Amino acid sequence: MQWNSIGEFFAMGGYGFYVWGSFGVTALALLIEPLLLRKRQNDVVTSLRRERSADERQK
Amino acid sequence: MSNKIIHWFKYGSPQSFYPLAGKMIPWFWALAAIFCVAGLWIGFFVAPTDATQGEAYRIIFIHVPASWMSMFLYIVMACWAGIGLSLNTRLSSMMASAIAPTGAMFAFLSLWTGALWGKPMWGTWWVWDARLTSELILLFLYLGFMALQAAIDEPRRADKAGAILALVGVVNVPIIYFSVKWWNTLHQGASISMSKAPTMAITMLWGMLVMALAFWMYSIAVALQRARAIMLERERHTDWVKYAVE
Amino acid sequence: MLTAINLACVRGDRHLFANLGFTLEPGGRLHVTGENGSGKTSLLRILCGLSPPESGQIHWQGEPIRGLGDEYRKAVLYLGHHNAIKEELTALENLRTTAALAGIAVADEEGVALLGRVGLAGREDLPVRFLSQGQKRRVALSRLLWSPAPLWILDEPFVALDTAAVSWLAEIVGAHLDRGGMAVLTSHQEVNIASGIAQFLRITP
Amino acid sequence: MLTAINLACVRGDRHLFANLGFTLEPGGRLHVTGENGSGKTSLLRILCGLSPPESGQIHWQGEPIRGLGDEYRKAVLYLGHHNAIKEELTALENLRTTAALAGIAVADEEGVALLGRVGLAGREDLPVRFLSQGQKRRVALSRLLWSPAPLWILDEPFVALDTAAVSWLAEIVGAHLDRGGMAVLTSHQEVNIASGIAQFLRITP
Amino acid sequence: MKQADALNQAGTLAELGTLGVLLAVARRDLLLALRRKSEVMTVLFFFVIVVSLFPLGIGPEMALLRIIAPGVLWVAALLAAMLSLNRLFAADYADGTLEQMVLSPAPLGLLVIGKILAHWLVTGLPLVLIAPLLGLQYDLDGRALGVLMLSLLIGTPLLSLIGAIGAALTLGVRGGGVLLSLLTLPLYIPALIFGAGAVEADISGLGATGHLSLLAALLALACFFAPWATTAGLRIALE
Amino acid sequence: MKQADALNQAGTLAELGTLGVLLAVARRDLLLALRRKSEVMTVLFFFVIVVSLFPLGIGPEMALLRIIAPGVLWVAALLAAMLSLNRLFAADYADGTLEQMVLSPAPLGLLVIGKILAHWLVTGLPLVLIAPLLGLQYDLDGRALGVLMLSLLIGTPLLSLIGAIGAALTLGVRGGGVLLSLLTLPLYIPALIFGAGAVEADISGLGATGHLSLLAALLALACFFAPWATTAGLRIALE
Ligand code: HEM
Ligand SMILES: Nc1ncnc2c1ncn2[C@@H]1O[C@H](COP(=O)(O)OP(=O)(O)OP(=O)(O)O)[C@@H](O)[C@H]1O
Ligand SMILES: Nc1ncnc2c1ncn2[C@@H]1O[C@H](COP(=O)(O)OP(=O)(O)OP(=O)(O)O)[C@@H](O)[C@H]1O
Ligand SMILES: [Mg+2]
Ligand SMILES: [Mg+2]
Repeated sequence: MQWNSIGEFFAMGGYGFYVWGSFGVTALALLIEPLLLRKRQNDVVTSLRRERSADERQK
Repeated sequence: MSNKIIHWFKYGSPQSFYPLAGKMIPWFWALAAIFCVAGLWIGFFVAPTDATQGEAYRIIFIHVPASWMSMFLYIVMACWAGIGLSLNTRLSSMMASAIAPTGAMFAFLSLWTGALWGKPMWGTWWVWDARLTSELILLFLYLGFMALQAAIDEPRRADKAGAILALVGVVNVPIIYFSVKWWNTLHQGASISMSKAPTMAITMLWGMLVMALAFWMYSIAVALQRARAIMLERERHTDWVKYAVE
Repeated sequence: MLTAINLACVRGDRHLFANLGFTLEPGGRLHVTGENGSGKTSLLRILCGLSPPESGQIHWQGEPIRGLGDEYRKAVLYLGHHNAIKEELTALENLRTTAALAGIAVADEEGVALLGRVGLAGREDLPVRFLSQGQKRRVALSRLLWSPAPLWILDEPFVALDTAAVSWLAEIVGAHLDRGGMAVLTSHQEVNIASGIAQFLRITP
Repeated sequence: MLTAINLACVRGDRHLFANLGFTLEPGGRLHVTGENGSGKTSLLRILCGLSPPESGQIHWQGEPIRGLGDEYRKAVLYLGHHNAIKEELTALENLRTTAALAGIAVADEEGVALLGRVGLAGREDLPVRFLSQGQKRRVALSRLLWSPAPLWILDEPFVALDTAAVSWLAEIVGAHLDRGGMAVLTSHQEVNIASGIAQFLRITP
Repeated sequence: MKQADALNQAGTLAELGTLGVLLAVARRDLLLALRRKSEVMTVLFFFVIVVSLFPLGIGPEMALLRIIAPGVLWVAALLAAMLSLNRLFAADYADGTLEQMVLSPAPLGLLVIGKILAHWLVTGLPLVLIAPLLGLQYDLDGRALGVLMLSLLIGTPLLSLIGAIGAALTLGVRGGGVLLSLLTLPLYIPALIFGAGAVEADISGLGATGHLSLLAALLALACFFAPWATTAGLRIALE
Repeated sequence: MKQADALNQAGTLAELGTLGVLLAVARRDLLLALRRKSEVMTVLFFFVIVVSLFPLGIGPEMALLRIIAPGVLWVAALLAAMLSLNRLFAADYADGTLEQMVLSPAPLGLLVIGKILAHWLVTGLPLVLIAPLLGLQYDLDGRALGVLMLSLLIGTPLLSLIGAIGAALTLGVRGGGVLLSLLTLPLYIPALIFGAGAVEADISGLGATGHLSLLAALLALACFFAPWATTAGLRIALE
């Protein structure tokens, strides 16, 4: 283990901006994509449910 | 034998694939998470500091896997699209459209992390190097595919048009790569070259491989999830969808 | 002989028709009727092979048209809502290139004579852009005069024509049927074709 | 009151008509007839002020339309061979923007109601490109339902409409005449408009 | 128009003011742009791709690229703006909407301004926003990027305004797409010279204010002049 | 087709061979291009203007201009070719001619080749012929001008062929003009690199044959592949 403190870990030997900029954006992208997908899925499902209950009311 | 064929066709239709995908997704998420933690651990705590690049080299643990994925996903996407075009199977085309955004995202991440790496190492965000340039063009090809599909309202047409574009792109990607490489070597002397990176320590290689696995599992999970949403949207008027959303 | 079996057509989320079938023998004409948007044009495009049906088959001389390719395309003449003429070219040039597309060479004098028969004498060398709506339609209809295709598929051919031209067209179609041709037609106007065995197919939602 | 005095029209080297004149009073309709290419469309465009006549004047409420500008444009509704609708927009969006062009705001529900009256209920939100030929014409005709213009100039309004829609349109025009409106029409089909004082103007070469 | 009001069948339909009409036209065009999904995106991508093509044609040396950067970026912006021009009125012309606009009681100039506004929002503004990113590829520094953005911010509305004149004049002239470029490109040259000049002046330390204020003066002139010329062009096209 | 012959009313009308149909299609497109007067001229002028814009954006130093000349000329040729693409099939699609082509008994691939041929004759060939004149503006010497012409002679048909794929795929996709550039420009890059590369290699004394033969290889590949993809694209567009 080459890190002596948390601060050193985040400083990344002076390259903190670049390293955390890379990892941060990657993490963000990999988090946002599934969230957007979840929303998309939920939107379809709710609209389908709404349609379905409308159908049933008509019958 | 015949049993197997029936089996295959059974999962080739959206209506049986939908629940199957639903069951598979959590497993791929779990695998992705495990590999990701392992990869990050190797990347930050096992791998030593690089002699010439200091800590900045740690970007490699996402940069290289992201680059690999962006290229790999394009081929997978084109395969699905080609199958969809020739066999006229809806599911294959849906998989192709489901992969594209994730592939584009990895291409973007490759560019982004590469740029953030280039600034401290080369002193500039960008150079017109063969690999960088062809990665940029790969991103354009992804975006072209997505824009074309988005611009066509009828899904069937969008699938086929996208498939042709993807296939043409697959023929072109190697041509583009080699042309750019040749162009660059003719122009540029020995100024900067990525292949001059230090011979990689074995731990580094492991870290990259594990992270690549994590990204791969992530891609499968996300692609399946997106494919499920696409199935519902496109087939919303069929009976199986009505039961599927119970 | 044209046979349609169990055709179904879906556009977007709308099922236009299903289980539609008919048989058209030489000398027969099929009038497709229905309200606006009932699916007449969609049916005609399916019959031509331009778009695939959702389900069902179309047979020409007993064989499925998917497999016939060329041979079927040689046998079909399709006239759609659009005139398929180029506004910048003259009527004569349009006629000649349309014929060339079907593999037929039309000499200048033959072309002039044909255009005279559709009532465009003296306007052969005017760019089509200057012609009136009905005159444009007549240029498109001139194809009926040289086409060797036995099966005519005509979508609203009478639109924009004046009464004289309407009865002229009815005669042309009649003569085609008399020669053993077939025709599939749509029209919201009354049509008086004397010859051929008429069938009517009403598309209802 | 619309008055045309001694109108003449020349297209290229062709004199379409000359010395053409008429007076249209409130409640009156003018049927312009003639063969294909006789000059009906040309006349209607001149009446709108879209193209200038070779010679002659057009007066609206006693004043020459050249000087009226705005005021005349407010009074005229022109429906040509083209539908003047955007294929990418939905029927509802087309309706609303056409109305906005005429300075009229149509709320969503009003728009839906109007489209329902032209027989497009349930298709309000489909891009017009997907509609059938007749349905597109209906979208264009929906302008007749909200326009406050007293003078309607309609070029072949019945084209592509099915029989139900043709008689619906005839009623609409009739109602407009009953309210004191005026209409100039062309049509190659028979038209049965019950109301208004009819005049017929045949353009002969 | 008493009579007209009497004939208003719907009766309750509200009337729009002048500004309302302008906004309605602009909104319709924006709607159209959004409907043809990815439309906004594609003008942008065109810009991006053209800018990226040059290094591929010229070679990757950064020193050289830095020198030609302002010129390339501005020429690309100009081409991107120009390419979107032929859609400004063509569709309206083809389907008869333009006839209706000319016949509409609202002043035609107003409708034209609405359309130009929408055109800029769809094609000009995105270019301004993405330009710095492309400047980075050519290794420009922060200050130069700022000047680049500013010059484009003043310059792109100018391009839309001038382009509208060309679009109106070439309307209905078949195959007018390229004729349009022929007409507008010469008119674009002052914008190009001052725009690219501003960035170059900044890079070479001369200060960009002179160029920028000339550009702004051109914009003011065009605002005044272009709608009038466009309107005239449209009327001629329809005659 | 016995029955069909029996139905030939005109009786005497001659039949055209396959090549005849191809030529008829090409001739029609050429005729159209000539009819829309100034069409050939305007593609040319576009090329000329883009090439002439650069010195305005970049500055007049001859040494600099000579270095960027091959790149600028090739990028301009590429843009000019691309701009004319959206007219390749769009008009035929809108007025129903394309439906008739698909329904024509002649193989669609043949008709497509005819159209591409006409497109090249109208947009590619003139560029090849005018290029030396523009090269002079950038102070290229005689040999380099020869290589430039040769590279364009091999390269422009390639541009037409690849572009046809994009044109077919974006057909009926409204607002497809810019989408078309998005699709085709990335595919054009190898042509650009080898084309501009040939001229640069010649200028720097390395010899252009390598680049030129690669360009020719690409052309051969495209001749084989592009008509197929275009045909498939057209069929999809009409479905
Ligand atoms: C925007 C900038 C960059 C882009 C688009 C980019 C793109 C790529 C791509 C596509 C690959 C995979 C290629 C292959 O496996 O054949 C790759 C690998 C790699 N990149 Fe980058 N890169 C960028 C910047 C950098 C920088 C600045 C460095 C380090 C100084 C770097 C170091 C590496 C290394 C070490 C590999 C893997 C080793 C190899 O396969 O040769 N990259 N990059
Ligand atoms: N994507 C879609 N979603 C829903 N409905 C659609 C879609 N595309 C087409 N339609 C509908 O399909 C029908 C197509 O009709 P078609 O053009 O075949 O009618 P038609 O019988 O020829 O009518 P007309 O007499 O007006 O020419 C229309 O009713 C149209 O509204
Ligand atoms: N440049 C020209 N040279 C000669 N004749 C011309 C020229 N431009 C137009 N014409 C003729 O002028 C006439 C214009 O007719 P118009 O469109 O007004 O006819 P219409 O009565 O509306 O016919 P339709 O019933 O077919 O709609 C046509 O006969 C056309 O051939
Ligand atoms: Mg129809
Ligand atoms: Mg007319």
